[in-house]
Amino acid sequence: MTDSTAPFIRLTGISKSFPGVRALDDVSLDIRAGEVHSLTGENGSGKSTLAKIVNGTHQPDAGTVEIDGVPTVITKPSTALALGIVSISQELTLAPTLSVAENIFIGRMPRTRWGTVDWDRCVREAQAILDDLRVHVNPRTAVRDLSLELQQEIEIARAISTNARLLILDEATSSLSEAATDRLLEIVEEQRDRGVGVLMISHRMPELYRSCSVASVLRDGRLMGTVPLPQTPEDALVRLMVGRDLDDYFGSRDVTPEAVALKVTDLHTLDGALLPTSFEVRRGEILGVAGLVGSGKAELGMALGGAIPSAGTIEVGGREAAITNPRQAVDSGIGYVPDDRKGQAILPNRSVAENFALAWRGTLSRLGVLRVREEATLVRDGMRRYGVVAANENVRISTLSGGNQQKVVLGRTFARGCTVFVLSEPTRGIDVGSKSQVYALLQEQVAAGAAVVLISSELPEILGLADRVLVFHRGGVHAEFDAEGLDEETVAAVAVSGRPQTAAA
Amino acid sequence: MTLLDSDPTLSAETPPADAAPARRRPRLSLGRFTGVVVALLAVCVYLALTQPVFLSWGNITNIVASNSVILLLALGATFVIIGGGFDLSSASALSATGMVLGLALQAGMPAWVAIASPILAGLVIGLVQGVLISYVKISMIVVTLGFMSILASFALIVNKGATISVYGAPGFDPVYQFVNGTVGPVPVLMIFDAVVLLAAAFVLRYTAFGRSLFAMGSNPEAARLNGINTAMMVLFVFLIAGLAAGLAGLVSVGRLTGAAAASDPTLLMTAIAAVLIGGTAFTGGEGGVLGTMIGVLFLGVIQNGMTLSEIPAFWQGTVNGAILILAVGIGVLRDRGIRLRRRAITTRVG
Amino acid sequence: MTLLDSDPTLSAETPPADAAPARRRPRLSLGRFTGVVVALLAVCVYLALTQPVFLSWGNITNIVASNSVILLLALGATFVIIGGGFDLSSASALSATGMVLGLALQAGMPAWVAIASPILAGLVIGLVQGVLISYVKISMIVVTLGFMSILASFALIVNKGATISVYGAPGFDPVYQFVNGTVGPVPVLMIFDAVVLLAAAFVLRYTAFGRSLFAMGSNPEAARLNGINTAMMVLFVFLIAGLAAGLAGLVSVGRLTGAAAASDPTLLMTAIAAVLIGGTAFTGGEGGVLGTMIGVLFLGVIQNGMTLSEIPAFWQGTVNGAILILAVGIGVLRDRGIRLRRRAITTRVG
Amino acid sequence: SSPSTAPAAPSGGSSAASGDGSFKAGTKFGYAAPVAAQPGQQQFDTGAKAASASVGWDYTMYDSNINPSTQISNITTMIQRQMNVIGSWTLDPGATVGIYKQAQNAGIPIIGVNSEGDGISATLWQESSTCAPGGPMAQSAALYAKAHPGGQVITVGLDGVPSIDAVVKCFTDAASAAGLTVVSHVSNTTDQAAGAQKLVADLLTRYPDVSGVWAYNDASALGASAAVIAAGKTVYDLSNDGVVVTGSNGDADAVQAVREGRLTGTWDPNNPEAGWLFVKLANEVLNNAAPKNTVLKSTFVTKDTVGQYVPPADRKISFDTLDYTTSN
Ligand SMILES: Nc1ncnc2c1ncn2[C@@H]1O[C@H](COP(=O)(O)OP(=O)(O)OP(=O)(O)O)[C@@H](O)[C@H]1O
Ligand SMILES: Nc1ncnc2c1ncn2[C@@H]1O[C@H](COP(=O)(O)OP(=O)(O)OP(=O)(O)O)[C@@H](O)[C@H]1O
Ligand SMILES: [Mg+2]
Ligand SMILES: [Mg+2]
Repeated sequence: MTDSTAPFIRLTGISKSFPGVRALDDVSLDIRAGEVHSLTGENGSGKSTLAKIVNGTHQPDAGTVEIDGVPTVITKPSTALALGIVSISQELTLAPTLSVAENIFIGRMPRTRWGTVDWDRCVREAQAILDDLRVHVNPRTAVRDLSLELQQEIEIARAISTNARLLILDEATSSLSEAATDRLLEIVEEQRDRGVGVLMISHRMPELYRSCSVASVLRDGRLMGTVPLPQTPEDALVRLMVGRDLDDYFGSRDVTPEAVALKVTDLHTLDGALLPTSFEVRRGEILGVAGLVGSGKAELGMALGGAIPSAGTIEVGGREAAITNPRQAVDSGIGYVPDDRKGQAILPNRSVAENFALAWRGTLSRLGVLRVREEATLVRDGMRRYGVVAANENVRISTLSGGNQQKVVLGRTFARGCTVFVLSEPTRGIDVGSKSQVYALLQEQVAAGAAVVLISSELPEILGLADRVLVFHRGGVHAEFDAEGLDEETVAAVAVSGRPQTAAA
Repeated sequence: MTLLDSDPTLSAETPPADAAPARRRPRLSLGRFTGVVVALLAVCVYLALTQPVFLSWGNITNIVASNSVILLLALGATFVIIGGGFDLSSASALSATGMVLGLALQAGMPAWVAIASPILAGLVIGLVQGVLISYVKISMIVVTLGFMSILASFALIVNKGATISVYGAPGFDPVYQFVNGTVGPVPVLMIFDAVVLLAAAFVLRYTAFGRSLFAMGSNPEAARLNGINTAMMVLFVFLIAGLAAGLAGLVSVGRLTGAAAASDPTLLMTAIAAVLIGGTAFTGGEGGVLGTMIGVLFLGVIQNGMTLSEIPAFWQGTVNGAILILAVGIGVLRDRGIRLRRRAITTRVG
Repeated sequence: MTLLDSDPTLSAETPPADAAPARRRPRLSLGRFTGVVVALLAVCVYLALTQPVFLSWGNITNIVASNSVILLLALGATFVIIGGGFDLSSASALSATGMVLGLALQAGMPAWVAIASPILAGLVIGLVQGVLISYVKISMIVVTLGFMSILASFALIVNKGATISVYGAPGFDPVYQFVNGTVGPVPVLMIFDAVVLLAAAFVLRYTAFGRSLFAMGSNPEAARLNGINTAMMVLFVFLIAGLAAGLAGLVSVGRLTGAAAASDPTLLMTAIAAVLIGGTAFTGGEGGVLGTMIGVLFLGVIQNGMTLSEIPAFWQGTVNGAILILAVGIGVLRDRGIRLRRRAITTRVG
Repeated sequence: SSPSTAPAAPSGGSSAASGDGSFKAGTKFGYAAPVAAQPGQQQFDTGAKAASASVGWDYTMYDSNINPSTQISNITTMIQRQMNVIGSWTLDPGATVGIYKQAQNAGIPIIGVNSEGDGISATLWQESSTCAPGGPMAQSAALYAKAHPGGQVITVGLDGVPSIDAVVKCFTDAASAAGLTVVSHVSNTTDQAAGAQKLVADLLTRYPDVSGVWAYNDASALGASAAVIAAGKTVYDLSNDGVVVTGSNGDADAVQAVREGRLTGTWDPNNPEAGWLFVKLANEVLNNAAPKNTVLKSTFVTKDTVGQYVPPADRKISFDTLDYTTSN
């Protein structure tokens, strides 16, 4: 096994600027073989940029990269791959029209003796890798037909099926539920024990403390320090990241839930992904929805948001809303934040301002003519309020860091002032400091009388915010809990087995 | 000028200095048009020097008049392409609406009915295509390809392939005056073009519809989830394309003093080329009518210059293509097809 | 049959039951071709019943021969479009390579030099375009649009716009035999078409290049990140398109017994239409040559049927467009322009 | 011999001959038209159809839609259908040699319409596409010279099309001989009125003093006329001092324009008559009695003669009313 003290890769004095932004400023970092190195920091602090410099996507403006002690210029991704640097990027990079099997082997399809593509082996080996990961998906399915969670698992399958020496996971767990995250971390540890170096970027503290032995913290593109884990206490790490203490993380609200804002009766989809589901949410109440990947919780959100056709009745504020398309959801006062930011939420080649204003077209126009001045003011307010870090409001949203994009998406929905918010993985990719801010804003909406359906794979978030929790399993609700005194194990047990712990025991 | 630029975010001036500590390449405020505009200016300067007549008012109005039909079709295409779509039927729609005007004039309709007829015909064409795409849910390519055939065929059928001569028709004079008349030294058509351009720019930039169009072109699913009725939007877009074709039909008949059953086979391509040269990308969600106007002018000026310079017909394609590749290509235009984004290769320190 | 289907994983029959518990609509194995194939069969049955000559071997070989040039161009376009690109220059490249062959024959070159010349010319054309796009980094639209002009112009210039008649040229006989000869009752050209089709299908399905092409068309960023040299890929794609144009030039000259300086203006559109009708989407990353072949046949059979049925010229466009919209449109083809995607969860984790 | 009883064999063209020069009923006659969508071609077709019907022939037109490759396909189809005689308006003489040879091998004679060359047994010419001294182009040139002696003329052609190039050259030579100066030549690559209008509009800014624009067809002439009028000039109508603009084809809208003074003249090639003569010539070929060249008279329609103009549909035509000359 490799000597664990010699760094596999050594970055020295790396700087990188984009128009209007200094993304990295004199960052130096070592990643050793057989070590899981965590890279953390606020949204836009330069984590992904650093990862992209290592994997050949970006060239540094200054600084050197040494691999095994040899100065190396990684000019393109194929160079990085040849060096054994494999990355899972924050934004999914799958070929949507191709099959799962082929995506796993992009650029390195198995060959037959005659040098032709060996389809049998491709499918067989893909199946084996998927089985290993315990992902039950047909390798022949087109990737575009998969949910975001499954797509993320395909990326992971691809990354770990290569013989990596350095594995870069840029928020690879952000679209995964706890169970899937667990499996991923097991695999990461397995790889680590085989001598693979891992650079893990994540906003989820428990993961860092579970698997990483060292954490480097970035703030505004500068390295704030590299500290050992798990020795460094969480609050110290957070302080390093955000420069202050986070008290009252989830926030609180002081309202008594009043009239029923959302009443759902026998809501289901025709394909069976969501079985008939009924529940109520009152004004001033947050309903948490937990469940594994594919348990139907995402479909619940989509059905409420009008993104997919459904049957059953939905009442908003006492009035029945026939939601057959998203427009009706919007009109009846439901604000839906989908879980797939890139695919369903942002307008990649439009500006931050326009992405913000997307939700306001109706209110900000008279006779179809926009009030642009007012819009500009509101956008600037919104960016400040939701802590969006960008050179200015006119840059393309695709140049923003993932977390900042998410803040735009959340911000524009909150700003609409809906009766009901249906939030699917709302804090995906948002840093701890900003999360706390988002929670405060969410609490504010609820305090003002909104009802929230919070669909999340992060149990702490659900337990910290929700009043009640629905747990989905195989398309239907298998348990409803009062959040008071609820613990993660209880919820997880239902999510996995469909039965409460006591019955299982 | 700023009003015409429908995409302020992309042509934005350099950001405040404090935000750009490491900015290297200062950008001209022309933004994505720099290449075309520089090329256009170069061609203009060359022509002004070699062909004294080039800068005469008569030649300038001539260029504008000659390219109005293309401008109208290109504006229609700009809307469709920004919305993420593609319309193959526009040149045929021009022939069809022209023939409708021809028939109306031949039948002795009063001028206002005649003038309304191609516009109405264009709207109907757009409506039918929009409904087939949005509500019957037939592929846009198939519908517009089918209508390309059907409308061209319609234009041939109605007068057995012959041009309808409308010069002597009672209702023709207002049409003629509209297309060939002047207000002082300024052609009516030039004013009309300017008004249409401004209106199109206004719609794209300052209306909810325009916003929704960019949104739909950029990410149809995100647009839909935010309550934009994308089916309706597509219908509207095709109404606009139909309206543009109808107006183009009107101008074309007025200019030729006749409704031609067959249209210039290069028209569709020229209109689409102008849109693309103007920086509106096939991938949707970006671009604008200022770019399209520049694209139309670019092609129109080169054509005019080649005729004035009496470049032999066989060589014109070479000159045209070479100018396009050399001048525009090396400029700012970015590819939308297979995009190989350029990573700045900057010198490293230490 | 399976070999020709270049995208096996997507046309797979319904997946194992456990993977899709609630799948409702069973799919025909024709997959994305169902609409076109049904329409094609319907047209064939109609023609067979009404025009006895339609099913004669002579007519069938005539259809194949008449559409070989389009097939070759469409195959080239299939590669480009699958890779996420767009080539506007192919029809002009056909003229140019044809003229090169014409010049070679006129100059009395031996047959093998003559035959190699259009193919080489096509490769050079592809190489230059590929380099300009991949390495000089000029927009693909601009380059292929520019070459559309330049190559058409080149074809006109070399023989002053006139066709080069090669019938009597010493080296022409092998070319003529290749295009017009038969092996038993089977035209050589038919065999050639079949071989080219199989080769193209093989490349797309069974070579690393083919799969990388799909990956690049589907998501260029993903392809790049996974080590695919996209710049090189684009170059290769244009070499293939150039090769296709060169072969098309050869066939065209052999058929016309002359190198025509101007090409049919509808050729480019027809080739692209065939590709799209065949289910290869503009957005890239899907499609295949089986579909393209079906698309070419579809258009070719309708054309042939209209001639046999003596449908008046003016009405042909209407018939053509209507068949396209009615038969194909309502079929399986999905639009790629403004796509309203639906996402579904096809499986769950236990 | 009794050829009609042996239909299965690819019957030789001459086998349909009756031997005595009369028409043999049931003869299969195919015509490879260049582009059926043009009014002139329809009139030609109507004439040929009427003539065929009058003698009991089975006549079919195949449209090439200006595509040489389609023309070849169509002739292939005609050979398969065992036509007795094939007529062809060759789109591209460089491109048809091979297929004409195939027809010859199948024993089917080819009649050229305004086209000659390898494989063509006899040709029907419309006078306006020929170049004889004192012919139509010389007459046109004379008109331009008479209106503005020594004037400047622009020619509009479609470069690269041999038949059109020949006519352009014919006019250009005649114009020079008549003391005119051809200041510029443009190629209307679109072949449509709109294209010609643009080109002529551009040239008029450069040559504001031109006295005439000559165009190879009516669409281009009408485009030129629109450009002349839009430039604030008048068109010569035999009595004013306007710009001379002439075309060729005798299209209805061109004749209308002559009436309205927007066009100085157009050469009417007498298409329906040509259709009749076409059938007559085909029969002569089948009887081995055809001259090499048959030239049908064309009519110059100007303000003076437009009064006598009879629209094609109203003309009474028979084999005996045709006005033509022959040569070998
Ligand atoms: N291609 C680009 N063009 C312009 N600016 C960019 C580009 N990529 C990143 N940036 C900017 O660089 C900064 C760092 O971004 P980066 O994506 O590295 O942040 P991050 O730490 O990964 O954040 P997150 O936690 O939200 O993913 C941000 O301000 C971002 O806007
Ligand atoms: N809006 C939706 N809501 C719920 N389930 C859906 C939705 N759309 C598709 N599905 C399910 O997803 C799966 C794939 O559906 P899709 O409509 O894409 O058909 P397909 O089998 O891929 O065929 P094709 O795309 O060729 O028409 C099916 O099981 C379908 O029931
Ligand atoms: Mg990031
Ligand atoms: Mg599907």
